[in-house]
Amino acid sequence: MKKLFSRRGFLPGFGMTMGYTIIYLSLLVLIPLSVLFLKASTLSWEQFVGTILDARVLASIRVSILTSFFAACVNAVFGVLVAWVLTRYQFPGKRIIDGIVDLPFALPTAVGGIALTSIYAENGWIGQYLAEWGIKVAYTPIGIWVALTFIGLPFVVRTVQPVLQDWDLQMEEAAATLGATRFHTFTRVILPHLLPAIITGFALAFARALGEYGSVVFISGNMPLKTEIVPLLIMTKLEQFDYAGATAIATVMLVASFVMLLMINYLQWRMNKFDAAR
Amino acid sequence: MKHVTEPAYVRWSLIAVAFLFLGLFLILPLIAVFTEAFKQGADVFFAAISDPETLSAVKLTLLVAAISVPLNVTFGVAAAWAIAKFSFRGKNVLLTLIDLPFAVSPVIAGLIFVLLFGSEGIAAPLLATLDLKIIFAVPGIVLATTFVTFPFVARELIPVMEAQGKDEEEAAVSLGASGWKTFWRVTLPNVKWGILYGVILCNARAMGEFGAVSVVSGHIRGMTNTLPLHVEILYNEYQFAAAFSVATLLAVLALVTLVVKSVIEWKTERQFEVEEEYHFDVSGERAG
Amino acid sequence: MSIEVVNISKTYKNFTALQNVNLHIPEGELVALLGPSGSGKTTLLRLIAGLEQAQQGSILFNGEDNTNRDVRERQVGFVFQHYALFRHMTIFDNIAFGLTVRPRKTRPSKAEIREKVHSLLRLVQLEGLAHRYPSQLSGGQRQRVALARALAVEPKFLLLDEPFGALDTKVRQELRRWLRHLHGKLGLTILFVTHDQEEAMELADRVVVMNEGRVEQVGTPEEIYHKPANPFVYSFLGRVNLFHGRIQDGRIKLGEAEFEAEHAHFDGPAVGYMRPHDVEVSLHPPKSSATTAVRAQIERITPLGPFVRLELKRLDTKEVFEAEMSRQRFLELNVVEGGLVYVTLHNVSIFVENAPAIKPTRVYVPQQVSI
Amino acid sequence: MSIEVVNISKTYKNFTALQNVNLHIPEGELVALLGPSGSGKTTLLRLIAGLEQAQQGSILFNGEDNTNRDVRERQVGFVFQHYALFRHMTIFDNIAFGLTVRPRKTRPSKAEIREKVHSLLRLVQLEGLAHRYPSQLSGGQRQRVALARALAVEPKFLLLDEPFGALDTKVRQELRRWLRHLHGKLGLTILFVTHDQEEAMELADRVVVMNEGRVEQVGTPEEIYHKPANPFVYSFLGRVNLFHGRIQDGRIKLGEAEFEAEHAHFDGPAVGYMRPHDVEVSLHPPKSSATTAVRAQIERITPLGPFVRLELKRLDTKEVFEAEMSRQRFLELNVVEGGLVYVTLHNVSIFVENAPAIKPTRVYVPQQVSI
Amino acid sequence: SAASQGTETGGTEAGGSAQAVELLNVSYDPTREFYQEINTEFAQEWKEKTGQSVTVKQSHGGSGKQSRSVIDGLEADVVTLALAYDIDALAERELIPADWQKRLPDNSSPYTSTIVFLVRKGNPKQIKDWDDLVKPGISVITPNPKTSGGARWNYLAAWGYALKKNGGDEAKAKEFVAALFKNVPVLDSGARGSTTTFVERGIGDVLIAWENEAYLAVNELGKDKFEIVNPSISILAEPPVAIVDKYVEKHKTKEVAEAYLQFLYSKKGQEIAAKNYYRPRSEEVLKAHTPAFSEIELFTIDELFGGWTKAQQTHFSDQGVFDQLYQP
Ligand SMILES: Nc1ncnc2c1ncn2[C@@H]1O[C@H](COP(=O)(O)OP(=O)(O)OP(=O)(O)O)[C@@H](O)[C@H]1O
Ligand SMILES: Nc1ncnc2c1ncn2[C@@H]1O[C@H](COP(=O)(O)OP(=O)(O)OP(=O)(O)O)[C@@H](O)[C@H]1O
Ligand SMILES: [Mg+2]
Ligand SMILES: [Mg+2]
Repeated sequence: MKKLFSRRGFLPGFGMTMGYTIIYLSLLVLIPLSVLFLKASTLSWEQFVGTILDARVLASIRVSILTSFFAACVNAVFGVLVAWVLTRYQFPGKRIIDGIVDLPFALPTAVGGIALTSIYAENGWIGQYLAEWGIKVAYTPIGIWVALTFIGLPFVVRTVQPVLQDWDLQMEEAAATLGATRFHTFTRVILPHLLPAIITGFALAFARALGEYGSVVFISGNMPLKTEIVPLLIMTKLEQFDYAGATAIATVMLVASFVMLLMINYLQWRMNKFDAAR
Repeated sequence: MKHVTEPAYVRWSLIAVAFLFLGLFLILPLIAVFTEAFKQGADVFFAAISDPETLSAVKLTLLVAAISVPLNVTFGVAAAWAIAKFSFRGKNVLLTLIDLPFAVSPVIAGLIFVLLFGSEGIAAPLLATLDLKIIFAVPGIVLATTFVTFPFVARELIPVMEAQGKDEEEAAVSLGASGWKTFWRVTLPNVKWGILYGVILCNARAMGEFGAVSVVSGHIRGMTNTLPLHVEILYNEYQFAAAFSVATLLAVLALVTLVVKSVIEWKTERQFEVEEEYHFDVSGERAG
Repeated sequence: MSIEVVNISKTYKNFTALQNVNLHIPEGELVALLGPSGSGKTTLLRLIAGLEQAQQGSILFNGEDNTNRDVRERQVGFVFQHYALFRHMTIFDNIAFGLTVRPRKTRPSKAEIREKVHSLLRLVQLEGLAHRYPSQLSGGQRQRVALARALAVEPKFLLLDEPFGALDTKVRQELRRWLRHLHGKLGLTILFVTHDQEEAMELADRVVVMNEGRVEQVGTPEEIYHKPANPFVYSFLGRVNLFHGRIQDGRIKLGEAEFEAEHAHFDGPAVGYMRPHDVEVSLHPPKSSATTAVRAQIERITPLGPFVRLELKRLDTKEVFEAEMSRQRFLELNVVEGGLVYVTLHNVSIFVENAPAIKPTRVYVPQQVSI
Repeated sequence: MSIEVVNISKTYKNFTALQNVNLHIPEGELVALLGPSGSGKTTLLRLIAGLEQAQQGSILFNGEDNTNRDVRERQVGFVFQHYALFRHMTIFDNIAFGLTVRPRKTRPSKAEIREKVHSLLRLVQLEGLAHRYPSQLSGGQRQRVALARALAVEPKFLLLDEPFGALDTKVRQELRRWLRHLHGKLGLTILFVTHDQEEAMELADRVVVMNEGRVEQVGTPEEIYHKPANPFVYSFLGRVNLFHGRIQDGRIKLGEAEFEAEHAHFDGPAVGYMRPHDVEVSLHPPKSSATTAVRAQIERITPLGPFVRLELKRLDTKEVFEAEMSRQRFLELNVVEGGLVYVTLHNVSIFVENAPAIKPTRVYVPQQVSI
Repeated sequence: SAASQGTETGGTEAGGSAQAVELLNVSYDPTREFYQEINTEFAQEWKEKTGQSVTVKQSHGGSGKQSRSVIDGLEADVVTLALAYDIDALAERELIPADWQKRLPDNSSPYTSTIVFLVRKGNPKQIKDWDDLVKPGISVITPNPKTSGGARWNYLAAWGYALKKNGGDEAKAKEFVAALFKNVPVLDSGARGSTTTFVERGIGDVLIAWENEAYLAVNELGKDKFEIVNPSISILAEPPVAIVDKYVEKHKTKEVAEAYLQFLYSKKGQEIAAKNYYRPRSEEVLKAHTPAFSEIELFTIDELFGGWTKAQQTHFSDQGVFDQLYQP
């Protein structure tokens, strides 16, 4: 053992920290999550497929994925914008804005959901004006999208911000001396560099949005086949003491999220490896 | 620096768009929470937040955060050390596994602990013989909270430690420092802001977590109700103003962490500025 | 294209990086900007490129005022110290960048761009590497890519910020030679920054010495080395020995050594500057003018390949100084450490201090007396 | 303390960084490890310090095997290339670190530590700066703090990785001088890495030249410069001219120039290596041995302060080469670019290629023939 | 937890002793104020009777979720839930005997409630009875029966009404309920969500709600904004109570737990129920509060649906009647 690790470098503590990491991870995440699979496996294959392929489940998966995807997209765009504005520009209230970005983490999601509903409902602060234009937000998929955008924003901002802070301004200067406009510089030079961070932020926001329940149920209207999200269906199954069915759906979503995260981490790693190559 | 920035009108429009977006998605909800809280006047507000059950919920919330945040900090630091300072196979999978709790629906996060420790759960016989209670008690709440806040510190620290490199550690060891001393006296001071930032995010989420905790808490008033659960119960009792009043406590908490973070950043920035100033001094000195 | 820098000043917050700088760079010249770290070299380069705005003064290209023109319109090729290559683009894309971002009207066709990039790759001798990424190149190769990228847009002149700063001595020598050839071939006006005096002297037609935001001297390498305008230039351009003494009754006294002083019509302290290779070491007292010779002890002998350096200590003033001689001469002398020798001081430059209250290096007046 | 490196090999994944390295460093010597980037200098230093584990071979300190001993027990002072100062500690705390982390039993008292640190600060001439942070120091000052920090633990020997790599030429010269004095004063064994041959020659008692993970030659600066073991060492240590020719009938032919070859008892291609300062330039054909002289045209004249470099082109082989001479000699010659001169080749070293299948730079055999 | 503390402090010598005892009452939303009063009164009475002090801890949440918690190990001494179905689930897991409902009078439901309508002040849409709810253009707010216990009552009340009106024609009933749900624009996951939607968001013309919750809503949210409309026919909602045998045995609190539930049937208990807008079982108490509880023709779930388990099976299971008729 000692020999094996000593080759990794002279720094002490690899065995201990790695061991601790693995044990802690196993106890807190892996073992509990494996129970999920165990429970789902009490269903026969037909039952499992039946549960997943039920029209309402499929519809809710569609709603969940679409709204989460659009929310993550919007977050990717505006998250970058916010991170950009926060790192590049000076303006009054910058610190407050910077801090408020973390709000969705701190506020219980249900409170967030209710607050958003009160703003975007037809008689809400903003909803009333939107209603005049015939736009309904609350109790439609748009409402779900609003809630998911709310909870996902910090992920993108907080992953992009440090990368922007470390960004070497000389690249932009180089582009300028070569005659590139600001637009070209941004799209062709800066954006490709930010892309890995944006993708990570996007993935985290997307994964989180898929699982979000508390804030969505208040604003979605929960109409089956229309505005019902996957976590709500899981709750419905639980209400009916159908643990196996609930875990079946949860398992599918979890595996999907895991694969996506893994792909993104791998992508990231590939890019970094590229960079490190001599 | 004209070439690396946009014309003022672009700059200000971007700022305006950012403000608009944040206003619609973050600031307005925050204002809404406060408005709702004070809808029935300050009396109701103060009565709600000084209610004994609120106070006990505050206590429990702080307790849970006080346990799970240090747990995750310890883990985050250990994981960051192993991942950032060494190279080994399967780093990606490990990183993804650390990210995994972000992808798990909070409801499911609670459920898995019920499936594990509930009376029909896998560990039930063991718990029965030991006469241990995990779910519907504080340990369950701590577990669920720790689960959902699991990645924050590690996620924050790993890039910081990676950027830091191993130079200073090598120097310390070559000067005769032991592993522990190197860690305490060299590594830790260098990543302290990273840790603090991770702690702030982790703490915010730990205090605000609702879904997972709701499943494992049992909602026993004055005993296993955290602040977010208390908000829910008040809400379910048609005490909307009181519910939002308690919610403002959490929002204020977020704002406090904001202040803490700002102070920290301001301090680091100042340190940085000092460095810059000295940089000038040095060049002056040398030329002189 | 010629460049004219007129009375430029640049201040960062409360720090003056450049102060009333005037500079003329004639068309087709290869000019080196030499100075210690923090002397404002990069700042001046950036001002010329339009990457920075001056508080005062103007910059003319071919006599035309360019001060307020945008970077993009100046058609300046800029090579950054750390290359600033686009990491996510291949070498090909890096070089092609400047062409592909042109507005559609003036943008060359894809085939033309390819043609151009490949000819540039040939020029910088990196033909096989078009599809690599910057991280897969060595430092010297990156440097050449940065150059090719700057050349792709056919700039009117080229600015290089410490182009060889981060490279090995060997690679550096190679690239220097290559840059000189390139200059000869393309006939561009080139202004490059360095803090290595040998590099400046080897490469440049003309050297600009800067210090603390000011231009101390402009001239050919010869002029700069042999007729330094002030003590700063003198000591920045090579090893130097300092002797402290006085001017008295029209004569300069540096310890036991004494010289006639032509322009020194006053009495006061003076400092003599002298290059180590101008120190003549002999075993016997020189016959001619005994007043310029002193006795010294050899403290250390350092053979440095083609030449040998002696560290000597004057017996009269105890000042320590260096002498350099060819290996051949050293072998002839046949001296050992600790031995005593006679030293004749040639080519001493005397600078007279006349405003002692201010920082000493800056207050010497170029009242140079060649002896 | 003496260091003995015995047959060390080190491989990273599939890349061999060191290959059968053997090295002996006697007590009290100041040794330079010289080599191009990537030649394994840092790797060797880290192996000696115990910061890395070798796959094969052993390291002896004073004849005692240290290979598997922990870094902490080796009592090696290591100065890192980028100093690796503790950013969050003051200079004082940085220097005191090694003492304060000692186990309680062997830890000096606070007063003793303070005393020690201050004496070290005096040694490195940074007395006033004890309470600054590393970020508030200049590069040269940081370097000295790193040294003081390493010295605080009273190491048995000192390892320095490119100690002056990132500094200005001027600051570098100063620190070199200072390091030599320090070495004289403390009598430590010092091993330092550099890729600057001038630095190695100026500072070291003994130079180790490395290339591609191998030791190419070990010797005094004199030996290394004047008796290079192979073409790599020859060309790494200074400017060099290459002439391609043949050995035939016991004579060496480099174009029109011909020499007697003593040890060359075979026929085949050969390469002549020659330092620019060994090229003798004259306006008239030399009288003595006309066979070693060739005609050449002056392509470029570069005055470099104390000496002048000429770029010449042989009329017979069209090979381009350099000659260096003192400024005085140059003025005597009174030549201009484009002029024709006679060139006598002195001190040509001939290396004979005898295993053409392998990489050419590495297959020359040290079959050196001084002429 | 509360329960295990109960074991330690009061469990050893159940009853008779001066040792303090703790009970955990797992209830549904929003019974807090009601049980708070019960708890104080009961504790006082128990103290007088036995000299033992008793503290009752409360847990509130959705009825189904609470039942699940108990099944998963929330050690409730007594459960006071919204539906018999949720307690049946406990029986199924053998936490209590199958005949639990027979152990206490009135189907183990010490108080009842019914389903009423909450409309906006002045009843602008003139909603009087169930028939008005299926009219086109009327917007009805009710939660999702799949996630909310209360919503199932609403659903069954509507179904029962249609059945009665059409002489037991199931098809007609199905049509009626389907028509009703066509008028539902928002299907909140719980009763409170629906109330918020109706009250705060101003969505819908009528909210179908439990009588007691309707009163709560009106009292808490604005007497001047809403009024309650009683339909002609409605369902008798019977929120059941039971002791959880497994846990009272474990905690040795059976005696006090039984007494606690009995207390709900006492005059005092009934009074408190009435005060909190639950219909008391006691005729006497009911009469005293009659203006509040107007006469409605009530049917029970057993009459029309054959009990909760059956109703749940037919109507609310996956692919059940609700899933069939609800086609948004
Ligand atoms: N953006 C800035 N803000 C404040 N001061 C600056 C800025 N840029 C440069 N300076 C200061 O201006 C002075 C001149 O800087 P400049 O970069 O031109 O020096 P330099 O001669 O290029 O030095 P080096 O050889 O180290 O690159 C320095 O003292 C530097 O600290
Ligand atoms: N951790 C590592 N993993 C893989 N390869 C490595 C590692 N460290 C060094 N190398 C490789 O080993 C070779 C020798 O590296 P080393 O750092 O010893 O060179 P060096 O002589 O110090 O060069 P430089 O002058 O650039 O510092 C290089 O090719 C380098 O890429
Ligand atoms: Mg610079
Ligand atoms: Mg190295």
